[in-house]
Amino acid sequence: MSSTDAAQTGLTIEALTKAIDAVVATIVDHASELTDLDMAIGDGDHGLNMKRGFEAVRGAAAKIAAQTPADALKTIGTTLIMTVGGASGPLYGSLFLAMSKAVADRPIDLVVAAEMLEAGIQAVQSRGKSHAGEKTMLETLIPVGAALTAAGPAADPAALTAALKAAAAAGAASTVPLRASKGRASFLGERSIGHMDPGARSSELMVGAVCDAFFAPAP
Amino acid sequence: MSSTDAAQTGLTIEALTKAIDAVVATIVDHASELTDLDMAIGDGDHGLNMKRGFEAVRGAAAKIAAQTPADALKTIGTTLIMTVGGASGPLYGSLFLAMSKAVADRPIDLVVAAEMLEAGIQAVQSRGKSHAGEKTMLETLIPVGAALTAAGPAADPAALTAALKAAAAAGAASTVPLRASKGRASFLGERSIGHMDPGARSSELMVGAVCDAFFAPAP
Amino acid sequence: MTKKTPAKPTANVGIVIVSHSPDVARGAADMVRQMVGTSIPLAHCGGDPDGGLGTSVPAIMAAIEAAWSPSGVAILVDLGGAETNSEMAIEMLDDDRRDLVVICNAPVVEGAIMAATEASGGARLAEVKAAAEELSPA
Amino acid sequence: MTKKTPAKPTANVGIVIVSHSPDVARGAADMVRQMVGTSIPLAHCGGDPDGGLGTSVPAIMAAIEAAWSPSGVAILVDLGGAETNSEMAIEMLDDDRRDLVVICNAPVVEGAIMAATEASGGARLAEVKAAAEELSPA
Ligand SMILES: Nc1ncnc2c1ncn2[C@@H]1O[C@H](COP(=O)(O)OP(=O)(O)O)[C@@H](O)[C@H]1O
Ligand SMILES: Nc1ncnc2c1ncn2[C@@H]1O[C@H](COP(=O)(O)OP(=O)(O)O)[C@@H](O)[C@H]1O
Ligand SMILES: [Mg+2]
Ligand SMILES: [Mg+2]
Ligand SMILES: [Mg+2]
Ligand SMILES: [Mg+2]
Repeated sequence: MSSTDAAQTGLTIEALTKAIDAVVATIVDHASELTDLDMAIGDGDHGLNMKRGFEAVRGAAAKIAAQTPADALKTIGTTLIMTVGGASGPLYGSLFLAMSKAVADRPIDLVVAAEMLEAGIQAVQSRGKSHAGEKTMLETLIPVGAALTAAGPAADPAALTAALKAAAAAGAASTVPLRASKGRASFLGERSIGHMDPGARSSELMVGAVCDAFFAPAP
Repeated sequence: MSSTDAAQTGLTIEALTKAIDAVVATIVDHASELTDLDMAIGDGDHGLNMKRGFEAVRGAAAKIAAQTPADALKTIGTTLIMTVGGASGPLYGSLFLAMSKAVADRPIDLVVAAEMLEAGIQAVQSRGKSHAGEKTMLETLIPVGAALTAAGPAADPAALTAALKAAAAAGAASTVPLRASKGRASFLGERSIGHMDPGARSSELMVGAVCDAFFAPAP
Repeated sequence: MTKKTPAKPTANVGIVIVSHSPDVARGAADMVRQMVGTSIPLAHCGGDPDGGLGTSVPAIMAAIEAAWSPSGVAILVDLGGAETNSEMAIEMLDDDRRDLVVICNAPVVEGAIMAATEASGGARLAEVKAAAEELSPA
Repeated sequence: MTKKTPAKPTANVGIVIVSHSPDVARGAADMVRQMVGTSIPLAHCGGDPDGGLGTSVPAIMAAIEAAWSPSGVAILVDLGGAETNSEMAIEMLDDDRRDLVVICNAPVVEGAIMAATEASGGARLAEVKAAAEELSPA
């Protein structure tokens, strides 16, 4: 969607499908980076987990193409829950399920999208019994949600893309000096400091892919 | 040994070997009874554990036959420790090791035997961090030790046999109404009440076999 | 159409063991069976959907189904992801089942044995959970 | 005569996993390796001397030997018999080794992962034991 389209007709399933494809591609491309990050402070499976989950989402492409965006988000959430195999499955799965629910039969414009993301972030926090500052995916998601909310209904696509990507990158980078208090990285105590959280990085990748799919000028 | 022999020359390795054979035989004969008792309030392996342990002792018969009684007791203890595979292994093993140590190069008469048994019982208590009243083998061993000590240096063999067997039987029976507070049976809480402790029963069997081997009139 | 025999209301609580490792889950189930025989419904699962170390929501849901009891099901889990996936699996159950399934805050192996021993005595779900959670470590 | 390279005094503490179940012991070791790779000496054993559910003193002694570190070895056990047999195994070690081996009062799977994670950071034996024992259940 361009921001203009979005304000008028809302997000289409075609645009969402394009975004899904982009997310799957970036997760697959960066699987070994994510695994390496998880190897440093976790069990070294985040890349594999995400790859398995998003390849399953890709496998559901035909089903998704025939759905409304809200139902498609639900399919994504359920698919991730059923296939990821790590803590990130229910967390990202709950994010998408809550986003789906927040649509509430409205066309998805930037304002609705911001509400959806905020609802998704709430769901991650409930599912993970976690909050900002614990060195998790929330370090990326929360500032991205705030930036999207701040952008308002008629943001310029290029500026919005820049703002969201910057928020995501800063959020992921902010995990490096943090000490983990949730997830496996918390077992390391002080030694979790100095490494980027794998989930924060996967969130950054997803945000970038979605922005590019939605807002990048056609090549 | 007859009590008279014991007072004069002490326990011989021949007498001890005979006792070992008798213990092995009774444990093998009663393996399924012990297993059934352990199935009711434990994991159902006490018979198998004891059988494995005492068959290994039987396998060491040639070595034992060439040893002093003290060294033979040490061989028995070590063999049980290495082969039983359940908590009873280190417990009975420690009993025999402590009995061996308590010999202290003396001929084994009834007084020394009583000292040895008391030392063995102490070792079981240290190894098991346990004491009388917890529904374990100690319910049998402690009254048997007391009866042997009370018998004095010149007890009549038949009377002593009767006293030790009675103490063992009463001790094992006393476990039925007890609630276990050590070992697996303790997991059952109140439900451990009403069953005989398998270790108390195996101790009773061993005491009976030893008495018969040492004191029974030759057939 | 076959009719299922309605389970008696006094059925023993079921136990589900969820570990990241299929071996741990199977071995813990063996230890439980050794203690309580077939007196309780018991199921276990371990491994991510590809069989690697991890857990799987559909496998947990199937295990809950396999260990189902009208008196409820207590789940034992090892680490974070197993707990999160088990919570998710519970939420995906039908409404009338969801409230009869609890996750024990207890070690997976030791907790499974304590919970199962308690369940085999006919204890209620809350008592089974409490028995597992009372465990001083080891 | 070959000379053994003397182990450096800063070697990581070794971890031994002792379960009644060979499967639990192996699976827990897999989970440990996934977290800490080969950064610590690790050994596991499970099963009685015939391979049934139980523990074996010589197998525990061999595992301590296999996970030996000059900085010490922390043992994780599941239930009573595993603890008693491990205590016995420690007593049967040579005098100079005995004091360098401790049993953690912690759940076997979760404790092994916590202890190993701590050990992989170069922590001392007492710290490794404390890390396992700090575990709130699950
Ligand atoms: N309780 C939690 N709340 C929020 N995020 C969490 C939580 N636990 C884990 N995470 C996120 O999940 C990521 C790990 O995912 P993954 O490796 O796939 O699962 P696992 O930890 O089960 O192996 C972490 O990097 C972190 O961002
Ligand atoms: N701490 C203890 N102190 C004394 N005796 C004990 C203790 N723990 C167990 N026992 C004895 O050991 C017996 C069980 O032996 P066994 O079944 O061979 O071992 P396990 O319990 O490891 O399966 C019990 O019946 C009891 O008499
Ligand atoms: Mg991971
Ligand atoms: Mg994982
Ligand atoms: Mg037993
Ligand atoms: Mg046993």
